[in-house]
Amino acid sequence: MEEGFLLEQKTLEGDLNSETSHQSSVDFLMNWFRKRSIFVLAYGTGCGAIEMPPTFTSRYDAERLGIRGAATPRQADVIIVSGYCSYKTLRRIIRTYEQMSNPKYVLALGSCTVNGGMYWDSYNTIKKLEDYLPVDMYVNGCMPRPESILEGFIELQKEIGAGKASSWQKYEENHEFYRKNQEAVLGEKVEPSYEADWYLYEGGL
Amino acid sequence: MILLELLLMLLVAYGVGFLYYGLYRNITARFQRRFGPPLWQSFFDSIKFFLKEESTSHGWMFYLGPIIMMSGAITTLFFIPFFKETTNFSGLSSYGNLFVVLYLLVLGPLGNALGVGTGGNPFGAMGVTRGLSRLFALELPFYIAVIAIMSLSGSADISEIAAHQSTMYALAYPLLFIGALFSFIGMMGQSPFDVVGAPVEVYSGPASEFSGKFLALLMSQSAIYTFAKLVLMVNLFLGGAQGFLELLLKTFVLFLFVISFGSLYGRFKTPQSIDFLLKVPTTIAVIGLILATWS
Amino acid sequence: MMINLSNYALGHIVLALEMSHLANFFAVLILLSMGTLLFLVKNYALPKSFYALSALLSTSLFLIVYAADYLLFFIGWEVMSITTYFLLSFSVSQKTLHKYIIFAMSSALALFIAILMIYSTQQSFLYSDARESFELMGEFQGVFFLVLILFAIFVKLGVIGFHYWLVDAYEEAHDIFTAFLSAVLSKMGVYALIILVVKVTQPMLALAIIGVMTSIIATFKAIQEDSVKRVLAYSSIAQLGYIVTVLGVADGMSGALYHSLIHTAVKLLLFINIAGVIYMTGRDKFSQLGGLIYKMPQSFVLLLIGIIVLAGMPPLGGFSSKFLIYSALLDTKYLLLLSGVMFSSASAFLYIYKLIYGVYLGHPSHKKLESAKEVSLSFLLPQYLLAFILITLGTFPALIVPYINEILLESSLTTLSFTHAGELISAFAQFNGLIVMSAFGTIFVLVVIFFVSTRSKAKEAKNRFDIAYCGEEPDESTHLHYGYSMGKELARVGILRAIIKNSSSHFYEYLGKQTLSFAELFRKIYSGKLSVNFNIAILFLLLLLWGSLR
Amino acid sequence: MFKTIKSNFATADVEVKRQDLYKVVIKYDRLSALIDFLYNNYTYKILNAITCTDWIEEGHFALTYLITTEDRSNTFMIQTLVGREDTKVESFSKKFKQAQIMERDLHEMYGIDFIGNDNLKELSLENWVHTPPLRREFDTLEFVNEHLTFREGREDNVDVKAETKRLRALKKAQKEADKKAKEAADASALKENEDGK
Repeated sequence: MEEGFLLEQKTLEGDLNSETSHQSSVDFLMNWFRKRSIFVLAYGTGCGAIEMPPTFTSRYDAERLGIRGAATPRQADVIIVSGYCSYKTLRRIIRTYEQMSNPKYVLALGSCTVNGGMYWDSYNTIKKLEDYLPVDMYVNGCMPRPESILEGFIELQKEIGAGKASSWQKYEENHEFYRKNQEAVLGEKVEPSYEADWYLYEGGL
Repeated sequence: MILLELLLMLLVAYGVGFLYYGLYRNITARFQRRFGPPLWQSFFDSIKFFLKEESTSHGWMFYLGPIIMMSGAITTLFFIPFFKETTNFSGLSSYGNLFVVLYLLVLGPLGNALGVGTGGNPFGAMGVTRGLSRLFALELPFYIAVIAIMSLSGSADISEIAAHQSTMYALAYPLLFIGALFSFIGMMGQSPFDVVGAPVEVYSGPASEFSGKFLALLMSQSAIYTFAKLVLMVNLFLGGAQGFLELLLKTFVLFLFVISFGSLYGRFKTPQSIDFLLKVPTTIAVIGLILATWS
Repeated sequence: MMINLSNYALGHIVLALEMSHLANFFAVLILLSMGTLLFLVKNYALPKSFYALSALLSTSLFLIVYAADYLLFFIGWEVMSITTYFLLSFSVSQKTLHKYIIFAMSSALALFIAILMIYSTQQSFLYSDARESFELMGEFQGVFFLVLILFAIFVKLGVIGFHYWLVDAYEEAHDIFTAFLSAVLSKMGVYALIILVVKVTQPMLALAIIGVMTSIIATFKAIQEDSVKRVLAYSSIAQLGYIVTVLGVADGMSGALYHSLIHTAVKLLLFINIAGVIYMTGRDKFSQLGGLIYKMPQSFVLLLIGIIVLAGMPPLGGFSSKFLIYSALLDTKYLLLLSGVMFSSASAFLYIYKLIYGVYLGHPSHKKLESAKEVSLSFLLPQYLLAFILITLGTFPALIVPYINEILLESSLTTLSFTHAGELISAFAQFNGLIVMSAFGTIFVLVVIFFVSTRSKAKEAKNRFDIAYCGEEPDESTHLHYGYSMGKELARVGILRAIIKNSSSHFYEYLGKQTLSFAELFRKIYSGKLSVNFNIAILFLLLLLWGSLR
Repeated sequence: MFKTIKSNFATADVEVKRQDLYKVVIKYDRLSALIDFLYNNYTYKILNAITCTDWIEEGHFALTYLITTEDRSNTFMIQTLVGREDTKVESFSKKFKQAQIMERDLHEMYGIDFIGNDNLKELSLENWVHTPPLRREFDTLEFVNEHLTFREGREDNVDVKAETKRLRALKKAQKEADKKAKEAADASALKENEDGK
């Protein structure tokens, strides 16, 4: 183990723990666990997906920060929208996002999610992701390198730790707004047609 | 008194199980030249899943899946004595025997398989089918070895088998041990027999529909099962243990071997693993059985 | 304790009926099956002759059970076979009927020859003289006798190689009658095996080996099947394989009897359950069923109990009998056979899971299934009764040990030791069913309480299509039921392919063809031409003349 | 072969583009016959691609069929011109299975109707109700402005082509300046060296 690497790890973790906030101790503890363990949906939506394997494998090793991949949306906390997002992909992303369980976060990668990027005049690519899904963290670049992705994750973790990342609540509260935008580009109806009260439903044992 | 002991057993298994999982992730990381996560990362993961705001359910049988699995894990644990030649930490093992434990080891997964089936996810059912297809091939060498051991010890009682070994069976009957070890690698869900939950092929298999607290329960039971299986293996082949230190040492050595083996090999397809298990380890175990009981 | 019911001398032939504990045990099995199956009858419009034949069948069964000599036994056996034929003929295809009758008749023939052989040594049909008669036979004669008897019994049990008729008949028979076939008629095979073989000879290793082979092969055959009733038929064969195995070793009687009881109860439960499903949906293939759990929740729970018993899982009764079988094999040091039995038992998990997944879990494979409803009480009541028996036997596994001990004493075998009803003690080990059950139950309740009280809420999925499906949205047309292809990939494993693909039907079809061509040879003599017939007649007359002159 | 094609399909003129690539332009009504001819009499059994070019100025689509021999030694490029409005073309999906999806794609992108293709469902666009996007009268920028919202801050967009040209020119000038400066430096260095001697 090299000196430099340990130093980097220490810096990153120190950065992660530096946030002090004014929460009750229960909330603090809960957010601490949430921040220390992040399951990322391994779903490559665009060209940016190519930057994710190095982020998660030996070279950059996101697992040292508690970030690891999950195969299904049911197990994931974070969905990475990696790069441009065509209508067809958007429909799948929305479906996947709605299947994830709260709390859930969206990390948008690359210029395309910010303003359309190089697909700014493309007829089948959306320009602003936040019109359709609530975004917690944008990582800029075309494409952002793994270092940037890790930094984005650490910022996201900080926000989670401070209890500030609450995009999923935003999605529930402004569900009609998002659904209207989604339907504007996806056609008449977004399947499955979850009603807004789907989120208020409390069933089961 | 017995209740306190059972509680302690559970706590030890829970803690040590998660510790071993952390070690597993760290050691695999080192094999892959990575830094690896913190030691208690798996524990954090499971707590986080318990703290998720919500999870999706598919009806009451879906609830029962993970619950049966957890109950199965804890029951199995209670029927395996931790130490030999003492009644401390022997749990309920005097009321059961090895056959009970062998079947309890499967009860949890079968219960869970029902939950998976209720979830309605075809990938889950696919994973379960792969698991069950692999299961019998996996169990055969283990059964052969265990049967030979029972016959040699003249008892089906686990603590008696542990106490019966003047030299450990692993050294006295190496072929039996090798045969059983192949099965054990599969039982611990390690490569090359880990086709059940292959995330890239079957969408994480049986767990593909479980979220939130369901998943947390599955992670916790996996830690307990891991420890229970390790203790069982130590009792059967490695001569049992007389104190916590010995137990931890022996289980850790076994665990280290299993995960090293697992991180070095690729994954078999289901028919391949069945084929391999029915040919190589079974033959080894049968030869071991014949040699061990010839006289 | 043996009660002589009657002794009737016919010349020097003595016919006897006798009430032994063993006979009573099997009579109870018959009564249990009849009692539970009677509940179902009113759901079906059965022809009157069905009832008459059933009455005749049960009479013959009691005759078999209470007979104390070979002749009455044979009469009972024959009546059973014939009435079975007529009962099958209500719904079974002509081909299957032919298969059945050929097998039944050849088995009867073999049995008759064997009975005559035993009679010829001491001029007595009585069971009490059988052992002595068998010992008086020459070595060759003895082996021949055993082969004949075993052939007759194996056909009834459907041991692999002789199961050609069985699976088809089980599949096509009326749902009630299939349950009866599996629960009772196969047990008559077990009873015959005990009376005619085990009590007469020494324990036979060959029998045990045949039993293990049967159970392994039948298990793998069951995994491949698509029809629910065929899977259960093969499962019956496999379970009877355990009984045959354990009867082949010394001290195996207790396990065999215990397993007979468990198997009767569980197969009744499973067949009644499946009959209910077929009654409700009209479908009997895994590929056509599925997703019935929330439509028929009670049936689901009952089937769940059934399959846990069938798998031999600890808290329920299936484990108790498996435990006795394993202990007997372990005690007699047939270790490889024991591995074979345990292997077959572990392989069974696959078809057992298929049984419950294919019918109740997953997705309905057809819209029609969405409107299925819970079956009526007449289906549920007998199942509850059987489930109660099975759960009781799991909790108090030694409950019937005193009765089994009486039977063992009667046959002068070593008895099982008995402390209290919760603890089953075999020759090799013991386990406490009460503790296992209560430990599992308590832990289960505690886990449920803990789980329900965790902070995380659980919301129900909006509809059944709300599943993680790679971001796609499945709909009615997406094939989501996995029941059909379950276990199919086993055929790709080299070793198992030999078991799965090969079938005894090839052999029997070959045999049939050879018989036909042999018959053809004779038919050619009578070509139909008048001149040839005339010549044959002349030849025949000349032969007669020559014969009478000599 | 060329002779037969010339005589039988009078309008056709075979052009040898490369040793392994022949091109023929043919009227639409003889297309099917030519493909049949090549399919039956020679080993042209593989349909590589169907492409479409929109010649909006001339008012027609150019459909190009690429068919290849079985041993992949030669490719025939058959081009035919069809009208732009309400285009109806015969499907080859019965003869070549792979034509099914190619035609489906062309239907989606150009609105060409392939008669005889049983599945012309949209392939990559879902619920598309506008002009098929690869027709040249479809203005993507206009569509985007109409249907999608931009994030503020893209108004200073410059014409990319002009900008690239300008940057290239700048670069070139810079390079030349550098070169001159270097030459001058070299010359002075040489001079200094000579002086040093």
